[in-house]
Amino acid sequence: MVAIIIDEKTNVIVQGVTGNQGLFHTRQMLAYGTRVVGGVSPGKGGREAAGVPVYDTVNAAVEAHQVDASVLFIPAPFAKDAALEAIDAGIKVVVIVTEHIPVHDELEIVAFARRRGTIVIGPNTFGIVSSGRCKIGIPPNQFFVPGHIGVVARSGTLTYEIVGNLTANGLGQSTVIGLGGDRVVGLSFVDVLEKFEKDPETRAVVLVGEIGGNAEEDAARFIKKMRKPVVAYIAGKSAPPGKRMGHAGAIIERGKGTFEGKVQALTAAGARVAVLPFEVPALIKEALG
Amino acid sequence: MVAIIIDEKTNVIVQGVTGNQGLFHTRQMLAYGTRVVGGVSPGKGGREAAGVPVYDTVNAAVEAHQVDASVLFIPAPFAKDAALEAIDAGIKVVVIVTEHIPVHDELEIVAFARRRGTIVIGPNTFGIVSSGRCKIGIPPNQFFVPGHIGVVARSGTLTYEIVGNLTANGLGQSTVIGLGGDRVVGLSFVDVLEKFEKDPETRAVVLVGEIGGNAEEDAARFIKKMRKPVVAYIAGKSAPPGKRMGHAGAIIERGKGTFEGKVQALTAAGARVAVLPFEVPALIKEALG
Amino acid sequence: MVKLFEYMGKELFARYGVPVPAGKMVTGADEAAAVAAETGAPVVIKSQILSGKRGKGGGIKFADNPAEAREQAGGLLGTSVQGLPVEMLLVEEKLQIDHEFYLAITIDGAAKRPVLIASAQGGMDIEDVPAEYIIKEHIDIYLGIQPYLARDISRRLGLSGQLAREMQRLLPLLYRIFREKDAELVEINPLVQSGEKLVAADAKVTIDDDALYRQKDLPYVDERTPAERQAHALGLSYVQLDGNIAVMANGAGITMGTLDIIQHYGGRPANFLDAGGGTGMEATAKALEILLSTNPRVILINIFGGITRCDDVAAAFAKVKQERGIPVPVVIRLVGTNEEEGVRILRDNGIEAYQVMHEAAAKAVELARS
Amino acid sequence: MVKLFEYMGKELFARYGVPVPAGKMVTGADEAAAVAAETGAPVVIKSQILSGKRGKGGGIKFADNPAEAREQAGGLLGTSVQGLPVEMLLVEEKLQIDHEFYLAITIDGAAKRPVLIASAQGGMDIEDVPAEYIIKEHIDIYLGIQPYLARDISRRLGLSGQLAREMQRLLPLLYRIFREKDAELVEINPLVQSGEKLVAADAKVTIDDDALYRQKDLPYVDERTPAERQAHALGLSYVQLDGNIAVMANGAGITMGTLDIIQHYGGRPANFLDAGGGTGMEATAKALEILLSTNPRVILINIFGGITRCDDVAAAFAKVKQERGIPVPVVIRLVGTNEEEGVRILRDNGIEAYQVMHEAAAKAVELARS
Repeated sequence: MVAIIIDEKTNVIVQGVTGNQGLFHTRQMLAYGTRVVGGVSPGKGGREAAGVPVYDTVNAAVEAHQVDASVLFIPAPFAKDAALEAIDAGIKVVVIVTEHIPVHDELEIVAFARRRGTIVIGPNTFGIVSSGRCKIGIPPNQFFVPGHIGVVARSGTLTYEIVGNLTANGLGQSTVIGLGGDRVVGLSFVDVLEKFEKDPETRAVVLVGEIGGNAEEDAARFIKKMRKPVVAYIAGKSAPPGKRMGHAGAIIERGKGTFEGKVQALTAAGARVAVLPFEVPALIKEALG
Repeated sequence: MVAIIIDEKTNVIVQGVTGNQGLFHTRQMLAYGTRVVGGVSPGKGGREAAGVPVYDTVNAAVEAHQVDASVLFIPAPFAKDAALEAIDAGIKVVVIVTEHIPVHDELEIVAFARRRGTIVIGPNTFGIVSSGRCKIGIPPNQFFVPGHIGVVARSGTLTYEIVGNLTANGLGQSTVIGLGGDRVVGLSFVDVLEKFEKDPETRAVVLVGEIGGNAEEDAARFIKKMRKPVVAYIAGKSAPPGKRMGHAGAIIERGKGTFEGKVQALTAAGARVAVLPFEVPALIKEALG
Repeated sequence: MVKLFEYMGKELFARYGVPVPAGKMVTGADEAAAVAAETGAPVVIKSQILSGKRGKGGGIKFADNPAEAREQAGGLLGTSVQGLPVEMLLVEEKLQIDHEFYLAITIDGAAKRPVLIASAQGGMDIEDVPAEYIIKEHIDIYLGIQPYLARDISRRLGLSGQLAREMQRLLPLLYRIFREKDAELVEINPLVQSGEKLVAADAKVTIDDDALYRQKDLPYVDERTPAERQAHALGLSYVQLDGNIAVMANGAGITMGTLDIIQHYGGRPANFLDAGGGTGMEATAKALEILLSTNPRVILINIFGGITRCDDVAAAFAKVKQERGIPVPVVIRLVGTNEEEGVRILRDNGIEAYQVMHEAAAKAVELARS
Repeated sequence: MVKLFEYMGKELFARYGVPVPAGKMVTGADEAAAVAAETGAPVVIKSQILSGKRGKGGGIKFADNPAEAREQAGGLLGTSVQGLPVEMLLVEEKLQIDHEFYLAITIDGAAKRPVLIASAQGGMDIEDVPAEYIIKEHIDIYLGIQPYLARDISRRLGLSGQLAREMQRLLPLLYRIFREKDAELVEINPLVQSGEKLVAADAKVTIDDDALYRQKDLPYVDERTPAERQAHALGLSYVQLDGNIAVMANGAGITMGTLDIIQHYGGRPANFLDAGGGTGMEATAKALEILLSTNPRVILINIFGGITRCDDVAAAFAKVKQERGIPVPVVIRLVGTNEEEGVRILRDNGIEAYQVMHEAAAKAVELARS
């Protein structure tokens, strides 16, 4: 594999494939070129959905196919069970698109994934795109083109915005990963930065962060040691303290997780910080010389 | 380390050090030369017992000393908590002498040890002796002398009997390990046989088994691949079916776990099987040529 | 995240066997006197508001007898403490305070684990306690707080004897509340040592709002404005702000980014409204109505279609415009999934969509000024 | 390991919500008729004995009406089935049987995990079901049986629709019983499909006797002989056998080994008595009394001192001999901790201890013959 986490050989199943979202995005993923080999929908095994076979359980799908990754379009109250099912079936990459999963359920998902050595992307993520090879999740297909910029983000649409800007400026992407907007998610910035730093395909990294928590500050400590350049954009400069800005994690509490603190940490670590999203491509070009 | 699991540099703490058994065996271990660096007894921190400092919790002991192993002399109802405590404190070898621990508690102990990469010896074991270097557990000191025979057993006193016979016949031991007599214990025969096979000090292995379960049959499959000779003795030839002979595991159920089945499996795997315990030394000498 | 008033938290504690002072919530001065007579004076009278600095703000009073309790309660009710109206009081026995501890369980997002925070320096804001006096212990979710961990925490808090046993009983209860009630925070500050007993003198509990569907029996305080409440019922994230440019975007990050750009260009956003990843026509239409209900100068819609389809958003906009009219200027930026169809629908309704986010924002700021 | 009678197991099932046939345990024929009248005929009348082959042994009867139930119950009570006395009957509704499943949860000692065993070929001994029809699934003790696992088991059993949902409800309940009751085995065979329902037509539950101290409310059957019971109360392991050489040793393995050697030399052991690892004086004395109570020809004591100290055993022996006399020959082998002192005490009491185990055993066999 030359890419990180997934590539063009990754076999994917869709949990919740017969729901509206599942069906729509299975078609979109297939259109992007993702190898979707099957779907899971309890009680609907034996049918077809979006042209792929449907199974009653993940185990049934795994008995029939080599499965490398699963993506969940499962309502929040049932998402924990579906995630545990995928992890227990031995699938090594689990992408959880679902939002509003109770945080205690997320603790259980992440704990089980850690025990089994499973990579969990999300919850509350747009997913992961290995540009031109494989898309697992929900981003619109047209903006992602192959290239050498790695993108890691906490938020979804904002990332499409930035990726669209990159693409419009001739900067294709190696891999684009959404960590997820919740307080407890499977991957951290550092986990992904480590992979980008080692990935021969990636020449520079864009980090899309936001206020709240200390994920960006943790990332800054790692960026200090990185050889590849990092450009960051942090959303939420204008957010008032004590208010949760959409994402469960996006809240400034007791003076922690502020925009200023994050920008300062990233700048001190040698990252270039964009003030507005559309400035990112220019900073990347500057960084790459 | 030239020995397996423990050696003369192993620092040991005793959980339940202020009880009768704890105190007696701490003295015995110290007399054998074991580096007992402390003991644990909730509510009795700050005292001394058998000349070693007593701590309230395992964490307190670990803060004060490098601790490599712990041995539990803790009543059965509290043994699970004490074992989890030792494992959670990062101690890498936990010897549980206690018998009559509920089997569901044993499931929890073993599951946690597996997650943390901890070696659990027992429950319901005499412990482990690295002859002439370190004794953790309860065997009488005088029978264990350094040498090149590895001994692994399910039962305690029977092992002393056999080790005594070995010593009397000029065959010292490298390491002697009691797996424990319960149905669920931390180590299997195979775990220990693997270590003996790799241990440069060990030239031949004695396996002391008994009726019930299929641990000896599993061992036989591994013995087939071993280069070092194995001599086995199986207790319980005369036991009637359906009766639990002392050990929770020692019961012949529905024609499984019989003496004959085990002897057959071991013989077919190339092990020499002694009919009576005192025949073991002669078979070892024969095997070593 | 929803919060519980102190009295709600204490009722929860009591159900789990965590000791709390004898007392009762009251809404009237006579009732306060009755509780004081019942529990026995002296009592403490605490304003039930969601603020950490009630004492300094004059929201906590003491009374030596029922008559005094009536007087103090009457003086508090109907007033405002830290800017919050006092409508309820907790009247409870005044504890003998021999020492104050701090205890909390919350979620450490970076470690992805629950974390127990304890200190023998309780009674003040934990942020003000020096780090060396704070015990932080991550909890293994598969084990919870086992007896051995409770013993070790007691030891590190310097407890022994009966107090240690009390602490060892209390810690697993606190963790059970945290887990069983989907709490984001369970905090006791101070946990008062009163003779040989430990008593929760305060209770701060916050609950994960994503788990409220399975915590139906739990009372909590709804701090949201009517518009926020309405938005939440529609599955939208809405935060009211004090500007005049109403904003709707799809995705928390891009919504924040849109507000940031408005501010960057000198404008003032009226709200944060994340229409979510997969918003359909109906929710989009309702979101528009919420925006209109706050009487903004301009509406800025910023859609980068992923799950959300541009044609759905455009159709919803057209429907609202046709059905009820939209009396303020609207700037729409629309790209992504089904973009062409969306742009066409808007054009049919007399609106030219923007392609570039900051151009749309700049336009909205300009319109708000004019 | 202690066992529950079928009716006890079914009462347990019912408390957890596992469906069982309507019925009741009775000890008299009239009572059986009354239950038949109450549940409605036809009924099945099942002898409550701890044997798996009750049907073949004639221990299960059917009755079409209360009078017949009285007659059949009368015919069973007081008889013996598979060598076991029939003192209790379970009278319950006769189920419509559309299919029979097998379900069990037990402990896999080699895997060190609970294991769920299920089969669509129920109704017969699971040992007789071909391996390809048996589902074995190890349970992660931190997860238990989650809904997804129950769904997958249902699928592998070929179930769908309402029956699948019933199975998915049942499996986690069975696991809860297994864990909460410290069970070594929870078995339903057959689990009967009766229309759209699944009903436990039998119940086999065994409990870990090491956990009985925390399962005080659980009824169970005490299969032990009086001597076994007495030994257990003293913390000794005792199994009665049918020979004439009473044996006491310290440690399960060495006790088995001692019996093996006796048999090897042509003798017949009267019992298995493991005096345990750390037996003190008092327990040793009591153990001797238990041995004497079975009137053996010879007593063989084989002590290899570890935790057990030779001087304690010798002193206990001396005490019993002095206080009540020992009317049969005793052969003692004594080595290990405090051996010298033990040998001295025995010598003072006129007994020369053996050093070698098989020599002592040979002597005991010789004495038993003479």
